[in-house]
Amino acid sequence: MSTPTITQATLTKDLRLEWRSKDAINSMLFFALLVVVIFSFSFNPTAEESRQIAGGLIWVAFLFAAVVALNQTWARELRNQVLDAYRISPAPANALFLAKAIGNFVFVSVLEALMTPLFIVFYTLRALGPAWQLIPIAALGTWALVVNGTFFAAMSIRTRSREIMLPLLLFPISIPALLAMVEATSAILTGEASARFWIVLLAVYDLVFTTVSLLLFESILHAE
Amino acid sequence: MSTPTITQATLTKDLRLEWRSKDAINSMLFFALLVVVIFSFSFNPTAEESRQIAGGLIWVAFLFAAVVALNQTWARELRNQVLDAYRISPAPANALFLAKAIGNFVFVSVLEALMTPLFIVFYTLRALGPAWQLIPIAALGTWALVVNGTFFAAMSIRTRSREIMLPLLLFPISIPALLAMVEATSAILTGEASARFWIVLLAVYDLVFTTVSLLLFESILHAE
Amino acid sequence: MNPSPTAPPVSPIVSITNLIKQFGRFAALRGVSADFAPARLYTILGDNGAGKTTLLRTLAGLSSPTRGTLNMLGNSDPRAVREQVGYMAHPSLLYDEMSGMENLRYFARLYGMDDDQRCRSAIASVKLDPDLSRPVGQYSQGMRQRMSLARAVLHDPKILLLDEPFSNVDIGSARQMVHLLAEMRDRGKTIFVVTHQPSLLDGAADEFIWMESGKIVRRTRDLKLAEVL
Amino acid sequence: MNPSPTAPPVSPIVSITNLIKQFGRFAALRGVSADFAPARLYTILGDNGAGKTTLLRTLAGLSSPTRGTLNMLGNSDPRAVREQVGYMAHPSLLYDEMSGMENLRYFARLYGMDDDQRCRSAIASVKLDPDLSRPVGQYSQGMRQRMSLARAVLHDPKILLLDEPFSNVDIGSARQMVHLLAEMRDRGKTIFVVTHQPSLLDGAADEFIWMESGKIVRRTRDLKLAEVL
Amino acid sequence: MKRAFPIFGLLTLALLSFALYEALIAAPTERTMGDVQRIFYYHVPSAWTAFLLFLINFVASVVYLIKRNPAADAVAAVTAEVGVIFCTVVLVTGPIWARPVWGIWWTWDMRLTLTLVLWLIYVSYLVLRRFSSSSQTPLIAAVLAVFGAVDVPLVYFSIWYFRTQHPSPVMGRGGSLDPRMLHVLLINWAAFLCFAFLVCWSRYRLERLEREVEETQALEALLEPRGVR
Ligand code: HEM
Ligand SMILES: Nc1ncnc2c1ncn2[C@@H]1O[C@H](COP(=O)(O)OP(=O)(O)OP(=O)(O)O)[C@@H](O)[C@H]1O
Ligand SMILES: Nc1ncnc2c1ncn2[C@@H]1O[C@H](COP(=O)(O)OP(=O)(O)OP(=O)(O)O)[C@@H](O)[C@H]1O
Ligand SMILES: [Mg+2]
Ligand SMILES: [Mg+2]
Repeated sequence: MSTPTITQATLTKDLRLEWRSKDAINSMLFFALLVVVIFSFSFNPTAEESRQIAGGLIWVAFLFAAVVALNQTWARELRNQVLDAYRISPAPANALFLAKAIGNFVFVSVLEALMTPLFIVFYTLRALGPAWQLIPIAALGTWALVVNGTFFAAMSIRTRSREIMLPLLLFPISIPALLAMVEATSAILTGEASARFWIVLLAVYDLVFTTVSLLLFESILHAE
Repeated sequence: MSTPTITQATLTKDLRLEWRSKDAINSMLFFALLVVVIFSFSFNPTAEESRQIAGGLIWVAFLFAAVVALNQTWARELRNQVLDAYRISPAPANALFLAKAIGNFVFVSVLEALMTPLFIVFYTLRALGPAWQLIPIAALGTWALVVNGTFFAAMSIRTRSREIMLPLLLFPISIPALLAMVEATSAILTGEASARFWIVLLAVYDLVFTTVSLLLFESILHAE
Repeated sequence: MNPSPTAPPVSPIVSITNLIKQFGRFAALRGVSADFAPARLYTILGDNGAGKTTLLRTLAGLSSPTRGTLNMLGNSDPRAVREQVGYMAHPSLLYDEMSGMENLRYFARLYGMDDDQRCRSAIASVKLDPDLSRPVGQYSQGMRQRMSLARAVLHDPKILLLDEPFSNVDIGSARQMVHLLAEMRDRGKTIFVVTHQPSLLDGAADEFIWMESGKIVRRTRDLKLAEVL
Repeated sequence: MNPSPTAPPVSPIVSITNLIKQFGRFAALRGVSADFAPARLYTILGDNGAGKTTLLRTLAGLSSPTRGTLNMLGNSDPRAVREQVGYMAHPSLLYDEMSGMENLRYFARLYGMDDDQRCRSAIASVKLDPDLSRPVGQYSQGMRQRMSLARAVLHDPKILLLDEPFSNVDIGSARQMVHLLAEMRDRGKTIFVVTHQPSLLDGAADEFIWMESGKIVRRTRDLKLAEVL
Repeated sequence: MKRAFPIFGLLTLALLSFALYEALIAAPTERTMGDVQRIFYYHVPSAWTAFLLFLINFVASVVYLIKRNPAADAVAAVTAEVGVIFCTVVLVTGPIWARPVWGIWWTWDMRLTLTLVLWLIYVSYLVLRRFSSSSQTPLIAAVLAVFGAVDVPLVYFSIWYFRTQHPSPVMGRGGSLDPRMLHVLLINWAAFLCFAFLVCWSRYRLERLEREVEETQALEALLEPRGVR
């Protein structure tokens, strides 16, 4: 009943199920294409301009795709009230939270992996700064979105009109993270400034909110 | 049992459930505000290049709002298999489709109506072309998004791996609509070109796909 | 398939011939043939997985047979006679967020009816309070079950398909529901009840139909309790 | 609350004192007090809406009492003894998309167990086929019901809370399930069964507990059928 | 206690009017900006008051999470509401001031942005309170409050580093501020604090009263004979 084993069990279970019905992934891919295409129509930029806005572009797209995914996080547990089965079991609450968060992290990362090349192609992006830094930025940024998203999705289970609730809770809290991601990305794309400060900020953000979530999730899960 | 009455009954039912709490409208206003704020954080409104793509930005924002709405279209009907109750009733299938489509249309339109002024303020937008044309464009464009979205959502209700590919296959079809919306909007904002062609295109597009959806929905609904 | 000992002289209201329903490689119905006379109360019995629900869903037109034909009210397509069929399923087919009355009002509209009185009497007939404002999602299981029955009989159909209407319902109310059904039968309705508590219907039902692994194996006039217990 | 006529000499394994549960202004439990001796099979009866499910959920630690205290296994917080409690609810608490075996395997992990053998025997004990690859969502209602029971007994808990385990289950299997329960009771388990088919448990149950509008109104040794029918 | 409230109310009224006089008449006119600058005496105090209230909200929420006592929850709810109001005042007076002084309604200056984000966070807090179903509201709200409070410093740093190309337009603190202006500012702030406290107090009493009413109603519900199911 140690947290890691339960986490792993839950995670594999979720991933297997998602894989069987490629529902979520598909809708997200669909969505991703939509976003990229509509932007590529909205204007076709010179390499220079696109560098200016690409950071914001990419991350806004990711943010909203993430919301779509996060809204489905707990759907499966609510059907047949399976969540109750977890609540009466001695398994630690945090294991469930971690599993869900990691699961979402995987999804959104996959999505990002799908979208990024599209963006690069459509906007002929070329990073003038140290491109490799984009990877830690993406990882940290995604986790920032996902850890809070998962938690708030769990909270909005207990509220009316869930789907709209999640962004209402998530967006304000995520503003600093979003700023950091966008600024860091553009800093690297344009190569004008260093992204170090933003990366540190992201790391701190992740650290803080992961801790808070782990501290408080149990009370949320067992809230009647 | 005429289509209009059933449509109206279903629509009012859905709307009543959506708006049971007076707060719904406030929460949507807040959502709109958040979207705009997020955007202005991601695309520095004072920067020239983001002003240029405002047309695209607005439509992406609307798209996100639409996605949030479309994602919950059929959720309520699936719980307790209420959809079966509809399927065994003599009520015409298209009434259900129209009700759902109109419902989504209302939802998204309200959001758009709330967001537009905010965008105008934050990005200090000024239409150089005939601004009034933006209204038919928004209406037609929104319907284009919503009618296909509702239909796709209905298809993915009974997702078997075979059918789930359908939205992705049909996706390219919705490109002309997106193109039209964005081009028309920017045409009017910049005042450089006339949006007439695009408006006509949108109208035709809506006509075609509404018809097709109405023709095919029955078979979708009664698919086992 | 031995033909029913009570083959009705009157023309059957529902007649099934060699009905087969397959889910992938698994056959839930394996050649069901039977005629059912109008104005009767039929009780369908059988072990779990015998195919009772599948049969009812096929009659309701919710799932189409893989092979075989069925004829209801002289019509070969169940969907053509939807107004005349009422179906109660395992899930409630109700909106959890709405009160019982709101639910029925909506479903009444689907059948082109628009009078509250009817909804109220439907609810009352299953011994619930039409003015209970609590959303159905907060009902107790049995209350939900009854409301679901109310939904099925709302438009007062000729043929009634009930899938385990008595499960989770307390015995007192179950007996009342049986009386209700018997009386509807007397008013000329044809009723199919799937249940695992046949003793409740002893006396009330005209015929008991035993299913086993996708087939009808026996049809008897009265329930020899010995056979079930 | 009249104290149980069979007030056990042994120290009670579950004791409730003046339990009150409110949903907003509505009181589902209105002062329930009772002691329950270990190694007994208790049957809880009552009309729809009497508060049976609410009581069971409170014992399972799923809903916290508005007022009053309860003590299980000498512990005042049900959540502290979760390993020792098994709960079967109206909904299946199973993943529709997974096969029965996959479901149990996962839940076994939640209880820190990881042996297939146990899952297999649990499924077998409710007379289902462990190798049935069909997802639970495609089970028949009764099959789902049994799988849900298998889930509840999987970790072999000391206290077992079953909410209408026999509904939708065919009589034959129901009787087998009763035997299973009786035998578990003999192995020292304390079992609470909510049901609307008390006749099934006649003989097997040690005590029948009648609930009415949120109170326990009667506790009797044997089931005078007259009282229910 | 009962009498203290109106007395304090009168005092606040007096202080407010005095502050008004001080701000509009007594205070020296600012050289460059002219009379517009007087908005300063409402702008800044409300900002500080809002911050203070949000701080209290955070503390109260933590207390609730630890002690689970409803009073703390009430305090949290009230301070959030009033805080948002004062924050709105800042967000309104700001632009009104900005327009004539900077010629624009809004700029992404760090202080402005910080206020805006704060406002967003606590509005979402209020939205959550209204939307969550009653029994869990306090807990969930408290949790969100913690998240929001933890977020503030991060917001601060991010914005502090953000879009530095915009020079912070706010005139320097302390030194450059005419002592008479500071004097008036402080008087106003004192008045605002009293006012805020007054509002919070009454809202708090109202909150508590509502909960008491609910309690008693629930108790009555317990006594009255069981209503309809
Ligand atoms: C446009 C919206 C505005 C917002 C949201 C805003 C927000 C704030 C906030 C939150 C504070 C208190 C923070 C602190 O004292 O550290 C503040 C203080 C102050 N603001 Fe504004 N402000 C706005 C516009 C203006 C304008 C146009 C002026 C005048 C040019 C101005 C001048 C000041 C001054 C003098 C202070 C107090 C001195 C100080 O604390 O440094 N503000 N403002
Ligand atoms: N959608 C489906 N896909 C695959 N198999 C199915 C599906 N629906 C039912 N089955 C199978 O068909 C068989 C008959 O199912 P059915 O629900 O008709 O049984 P039943 O007689 O209603 O049993 P119960 O009394 O438990 O409700 C069962 O073995 C079930 O697993
Ligand atoms: N979440 C809830 N909110 C409001 N009322 C509720 C809630 N849950 C149950 N109730 C009410 O409490 C009462 C008791 O419910 P409960 O489910 O315990 O009855 P029960 O004895 O299980 O009935 P059944 O035999 O039909 O399952 C019912 O009137 C029900 O409407
Ligand atoms: Mg069945
Ligand atoms: Mg119950």
